[in-house]
Amino acid sequence: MAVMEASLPRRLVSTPVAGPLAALLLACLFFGLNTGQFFTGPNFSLIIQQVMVVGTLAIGQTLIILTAGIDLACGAVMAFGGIVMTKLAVDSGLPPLLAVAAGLAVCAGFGLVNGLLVTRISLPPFIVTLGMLNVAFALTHIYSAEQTVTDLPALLTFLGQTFQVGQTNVTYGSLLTILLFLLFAYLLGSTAWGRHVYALGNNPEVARLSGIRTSRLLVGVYTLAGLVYGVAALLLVSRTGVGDPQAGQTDNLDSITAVVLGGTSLFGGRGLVLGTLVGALIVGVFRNGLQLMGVASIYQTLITGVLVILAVAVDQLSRRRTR
Amino acid sequence: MAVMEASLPRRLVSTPVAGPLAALLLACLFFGLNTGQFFTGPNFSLIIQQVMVVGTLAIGQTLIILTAGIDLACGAVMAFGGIVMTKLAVDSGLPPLLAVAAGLAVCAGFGLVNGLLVTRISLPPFIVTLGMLNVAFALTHIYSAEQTVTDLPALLTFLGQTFQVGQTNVTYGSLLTILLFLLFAYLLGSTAWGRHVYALGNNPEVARLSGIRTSRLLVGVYTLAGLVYGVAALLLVSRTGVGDPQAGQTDNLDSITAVVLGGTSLFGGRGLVLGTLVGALIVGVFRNGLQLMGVASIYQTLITGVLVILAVAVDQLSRRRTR
Amino acid sequence: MTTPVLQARGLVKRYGHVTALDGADFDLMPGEVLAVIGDNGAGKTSLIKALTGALQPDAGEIRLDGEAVRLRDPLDARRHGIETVYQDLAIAASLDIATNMFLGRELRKPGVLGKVFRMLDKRRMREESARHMAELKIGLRSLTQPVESLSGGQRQGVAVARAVAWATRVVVMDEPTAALGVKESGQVLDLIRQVRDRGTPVVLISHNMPHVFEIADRVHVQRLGRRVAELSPRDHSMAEVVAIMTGALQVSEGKAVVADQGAAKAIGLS
Amino acid sequence: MTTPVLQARGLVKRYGHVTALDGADFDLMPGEVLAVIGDNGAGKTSLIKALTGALQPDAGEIRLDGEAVRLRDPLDARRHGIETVYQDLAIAASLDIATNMFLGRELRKPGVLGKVFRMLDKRRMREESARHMAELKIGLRSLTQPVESLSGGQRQGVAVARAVAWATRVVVMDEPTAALGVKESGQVLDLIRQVRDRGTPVVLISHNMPHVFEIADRVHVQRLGRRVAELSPRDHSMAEVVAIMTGALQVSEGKAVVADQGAAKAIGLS
Amino acid sequence: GAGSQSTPGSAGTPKVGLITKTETNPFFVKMKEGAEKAAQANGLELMSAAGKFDGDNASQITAVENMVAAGVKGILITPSDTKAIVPAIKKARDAGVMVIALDTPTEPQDATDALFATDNLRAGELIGQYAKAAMAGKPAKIATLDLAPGVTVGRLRHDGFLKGFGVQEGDPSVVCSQDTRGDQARGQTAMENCLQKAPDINLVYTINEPAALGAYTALKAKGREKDVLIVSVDGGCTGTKAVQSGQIAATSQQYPLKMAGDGVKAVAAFAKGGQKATGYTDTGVTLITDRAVPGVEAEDTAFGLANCWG
Ligand SMILES: Nc1ncnc2c1ncn2[C@@H]1O[C@H](COP(=O)(O)OP(=O)(O)OP(=O)(O)O)[C@@H](O)[C@H]1O
Ligand SMILES: Nc1ncnc2c1ncn2[C@@H]1O[C@H](COP(=O)(O)OP(=O)(O)OP(=O)(O)O)[C@@H](O)[C@H]1O
Ligand SMILES: [Mg+2]
Ligand SMILES: [Mg+2]
Repeated sequence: MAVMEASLPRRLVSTPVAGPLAALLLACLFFGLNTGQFFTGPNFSLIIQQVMVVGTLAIGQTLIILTAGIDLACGAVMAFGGIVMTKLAVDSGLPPLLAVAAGLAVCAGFGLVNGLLVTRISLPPFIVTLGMLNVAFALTHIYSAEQTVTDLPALLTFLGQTFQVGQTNVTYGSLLTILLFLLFAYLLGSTAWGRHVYALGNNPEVARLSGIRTSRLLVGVYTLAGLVYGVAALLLVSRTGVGDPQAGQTDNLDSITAVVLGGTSLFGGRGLVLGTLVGALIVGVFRNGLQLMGVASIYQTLITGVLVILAVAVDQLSRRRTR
Repeated sequence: MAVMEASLPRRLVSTPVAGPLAALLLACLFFGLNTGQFFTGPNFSLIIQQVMVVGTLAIGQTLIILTAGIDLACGAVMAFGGIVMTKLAVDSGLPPLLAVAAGLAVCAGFGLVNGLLVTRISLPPFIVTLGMLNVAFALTHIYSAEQTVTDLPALLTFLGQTFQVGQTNVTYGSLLTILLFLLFAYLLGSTAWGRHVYALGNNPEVARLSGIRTSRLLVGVYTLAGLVYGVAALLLVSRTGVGDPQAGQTDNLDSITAVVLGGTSLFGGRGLVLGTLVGALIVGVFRNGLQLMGVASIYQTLITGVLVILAVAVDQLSRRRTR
Repeated sequence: MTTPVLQARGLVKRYGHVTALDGADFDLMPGEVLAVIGDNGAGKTSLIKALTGALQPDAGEIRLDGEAVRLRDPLDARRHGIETVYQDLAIAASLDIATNMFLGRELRKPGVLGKVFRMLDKRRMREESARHMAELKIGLRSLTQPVESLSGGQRQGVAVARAVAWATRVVVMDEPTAALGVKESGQVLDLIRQVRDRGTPVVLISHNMPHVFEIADRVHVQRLGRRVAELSPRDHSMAEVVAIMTGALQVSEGKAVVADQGAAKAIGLS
Repeated sequence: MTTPVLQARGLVKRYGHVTALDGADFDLMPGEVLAVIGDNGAGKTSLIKALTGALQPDAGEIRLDGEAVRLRDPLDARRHGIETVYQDLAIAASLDIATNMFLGRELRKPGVLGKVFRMLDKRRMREESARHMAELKIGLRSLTQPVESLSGGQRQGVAVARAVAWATRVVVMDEPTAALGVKESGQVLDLIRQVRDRGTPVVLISHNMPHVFEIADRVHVQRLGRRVAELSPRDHSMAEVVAIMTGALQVSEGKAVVADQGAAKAIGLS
Repeated sequence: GAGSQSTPGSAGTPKVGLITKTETNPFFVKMKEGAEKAAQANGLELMSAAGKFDGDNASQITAVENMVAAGVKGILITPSDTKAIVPAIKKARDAGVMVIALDTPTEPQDATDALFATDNLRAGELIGQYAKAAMAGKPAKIATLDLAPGVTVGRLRHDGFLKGFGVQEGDPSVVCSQDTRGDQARGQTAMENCLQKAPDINLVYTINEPAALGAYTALKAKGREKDVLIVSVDGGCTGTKAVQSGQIAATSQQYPLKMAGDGVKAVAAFAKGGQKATGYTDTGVTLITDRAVPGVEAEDTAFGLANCWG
């Protein structure tokens, strides 16, 4: 071996969160200097509330992207889950807890079907979830008959309630989202299951030859992601206070954006779920900050486009320098 | 070497168009049996007109996907190109030919920028084109001031004119689309450039070590794809007879769908552009056929979702059998 | 007669028009080092993939200690104590060395943390990996370095160390020394001897005849998807074995006879 | 004194904390076969990548026939007549053999078809590939088969055949026989001899000492990112060379002296 | 509630927020222009935001929250989802912000302080009645080119048209129905396919004028543009010109400028005097056609062009 100096202890994977985090902090600094209302507790609480639904979707999306897949249906599945829970609770009079369970089960069921199609028939995840996007969208509108479901029982909106931290109101939903991120950071980083997910995404044949039951693992990942979308549905319902058949239509791209901004590779096997949290926050901070600065919508779109590229470019260039 | 029987001459790449083609023919057969109006010359001419814009976009998309990239901005770039050509011709009074050239140049320019960002800063194509999607979208709306441009000079709508083949009117635009597909099938299949594109998508490091200037090639591919989007813009303008700032908003997913339905791998290096033509036709035939059968919009969405999955599944399973 | 530890009869595997295995037999005796040799494409990798659950043969039977088994996947084989170093496909490039070492058999923390929270014991895995790597005398600065930053030889070393560390019944190695330097190759051969000495039989695929003659107790010659000979390196010269492998000589009733005059001449055996 | 065909002085390449090349020198004389040997991770691959434009050294100079050159990419090296078989990274798996053979130097049809329409002459490329493969005696049924369906050895054969077919000035091979069978290895060694006999010098990286001693005119010993010795296989025994490679012996003024008693003893040289 | 602790109107010029369904529909662009002008005239600072697509509730909620956080006095909103936006509006009102619905009422309507709107059902009804009279008893074969599943405006206009024409949903005279998202290219594709299915269509209802122009292009390609009646809703300038040139027979014109202008004025009054606007103000809808029919009140295109938007 050639001369090799002691290297710093390195992370499990080679895409640290440092880059995206720097981009996030820069953005915060910029908006903090430019608008008075940005650096306040309530505003941060707001940003978290605003990103919690897409953020939670992006957890499931991260799982799937780590296996070198992609999920275009997550938003549609969430919308369907939301309609199922609210309609069952309100129109069919099911006990709220059962209704929520049914909604979660439906979302997990979509994940299961996706997983089976990907593993059993070797269909590309892109195609499977593209098809499912249409299916879930259509089912949402057929089942809801285009009606928004209102007058929800308290259990379904509980996560929208707040508690006080210092001067700031925090919703239970924000807390749940953060906890979910920590849970999945733990599962991916500190359990055998997580290692297997990375190995599978890295090279499925190597994983299989290493004695990992890759098909079963993959089906599990899709199902779990579906379940997480179910939680996102509950978060959405409790945030908006209604069951909305129009929900989630841009959330597939938004969640993928969060994942990629967070430094996870679309080719699988590399990335961290906490990076995804940072990625989701970047998007939320931009939207909130630009709005507070009074930038017109269409210019917000323009700036967001440029900034998405810039954020990843800064990350990329800084990484190149340390190499 | 173990016993190896004479194998049939095989194609350059291992994803033949046979599967998608079978799916297309099956769909045609189904609709032909179920609606009287399907199997007529004018209806087929119509289907081609309806898919020519997305189909042309999908040519550029195929190029980029073959290099293991993806283009989320194609629809937005096309819309911008369309507005540029129409506004320059109508509002700025430029000679129509110059206006068209400017529109094409703008689209190619977007491609060039995408290519430079992907190669020089090593940004993932997904992120670059996601950013550009927002940028092009915003520029379209800012430049057009949301006004549809009407009263176009004849040159801009020439491709929408028809000529007679037997009993059927065919537009020049349809013809141009088919010619473009043949041109790119030739370029990819029978020139050194095409081989290099496949090699690059297969493994960029191998391509580089084989003496291919991969960065330059990649920038070229993105620029060429942009130029093709410019042609799509002209096709769109001549089909609708206006410059429409609202155009192209779902065309990125639609074009990717066509590419993948046509059997091209999202991981790069495998696929045929004629497969993309078949993929685009599959989508067009489904939409047309379902509408002729009088299926309600929302059920069309449902069925399209299921059929997209089925089409690729049939392809996949048939390929497994012949192995 | 002793029962073979691992045995196969009439294995067939076809890939489209290519027949990789064409009725291959296989016998591994307890405590021996069996070399499998053959030309490129002779079906050696296919044979051992079938024996280790990595591919499903189209026909044929596999027996472990005389009992017919079905190995549905590599995990099945592992559970039967068979460990394999696959040609090219040994390790996950973006994961670190310790993770690769324990992939599929991770250690959990003792107590509640491990049982309930299923927390990995990263430190112990790192330490044990270091121990295994040291045994093999593979020098590495850091076990948390992703495998992709290692040289080809270092990578192969990781794969070999893993197989040796875990095998209880059979170790199978598909060209383990192909990418290794002289020193590292020597260490792998030493290791194979150690494994045999502790009673575990080893299957070694190699193109390196000196290595084969140095270490093998018996040689299985694979040709055109079949076993064409089983012989002892003590009874045959290297040139003879190579001749059998390439089809210039044929073995009939334990004796080599010239089969292909041209081929025999070409390798200097007339 | 004759000018070296390919020469390097003080090449340095760092990867983060790892120094792969630490001031390496290199000299290739006209018409010779130069073997480059060294432990895993000694920097052999890094050295020849720097010499063939595949990586940019952080410092150092490269000279071709005595003139300093900058090789910005592999195409530059190719244009200077340097052809390389890279370890692991030789060929594009989903493309067929003929396409790989001609990648980056495709033949066009004669006349208008080729000049104006830039149409590939697929048939001629197939035929010429077949001829080159036949020269190397690599048996393949079909040249239109994608490379990924070949065995490891067959693949390597394709890469070697390609380099040999195109080289005009230097052929560089990074462990070309590592995956090859005995017969195929023999063919590659024959081929290296042929190439030398037509006057083209060859750089051969190999861990196979018998091969090195069989074919090399001179040996470059790489260690810890540097050239530590240049010697002739006729003046030294295999054991000595191995000892130098592992650092047990050091060469000073053309003579080997023991540097590391422990290491020397370990390899049976005391 | 979200941001309920931030006190509005902290410093400087008072702010007013405008939240539209999308940022790209000319209708909403015009509305924004109207708001901009009125804000300047009344000494207010305008903040604007929009959903990403028609029906995008989540983005509108986010915009409401951000505007409350930015300290606006009042919010003008065209709700994408009339029910789903209600809880967010309630939080804003709880925080002391006056909320006025523009163009589309919330459900329930009193969830906002006031409503300045056109009656979309009425707009549809007008063109329905017009079409009934213009067909003059000829048996109708109708194609409806609609908006998108579940969007309130689209449903109201469609229902209004059927009501005005005097048929029920599912009547056999409606031979083809297709969603167009109000997009010209999709309108054209939908019409082409409808004609393929039922070549004898003689009446086309469209959700807006771009869809109508798409339908016209498809009809023209078949040489049928003369004998098919196209009716539409919106009253944009491009659309009104198309009525003038006879491509569209009639359209129901709406007045986004007026809605926005009135809305901003109301917020200005609230900022000054603390007086909240209340109730429903109908900003009106007018049938525009140059081929008036007896029994249906209409204005000609000269009037239409003088009052059009976009
Ligand atoms: N997945 C596959 N698809 C198609 N053909 C295959 C596949 N795997 C192996 N083959 C073919 O089967 C035959 C046997 O291959 P195998 O890899 O078993 O040979 P081998 O003896 O291990 O060769 P080597 O010494 O080069 O590793 C070869 O002709 C090869 O081309
Ligand atoms: N891309 C890279 N990133 C980080 N480290 C690298 C990279 N490439 C090589 N190295 C390191 O540089 C050193 C030299 O590697 P190199 O591949 O040149 O060795 P080698 O002599 O060819 O070894 P082998 O005989 O195993 O092929 C090794 O320690 C290796 O880990
Ligand atoms: Mg093999
Ligand atoms: Mg090397």
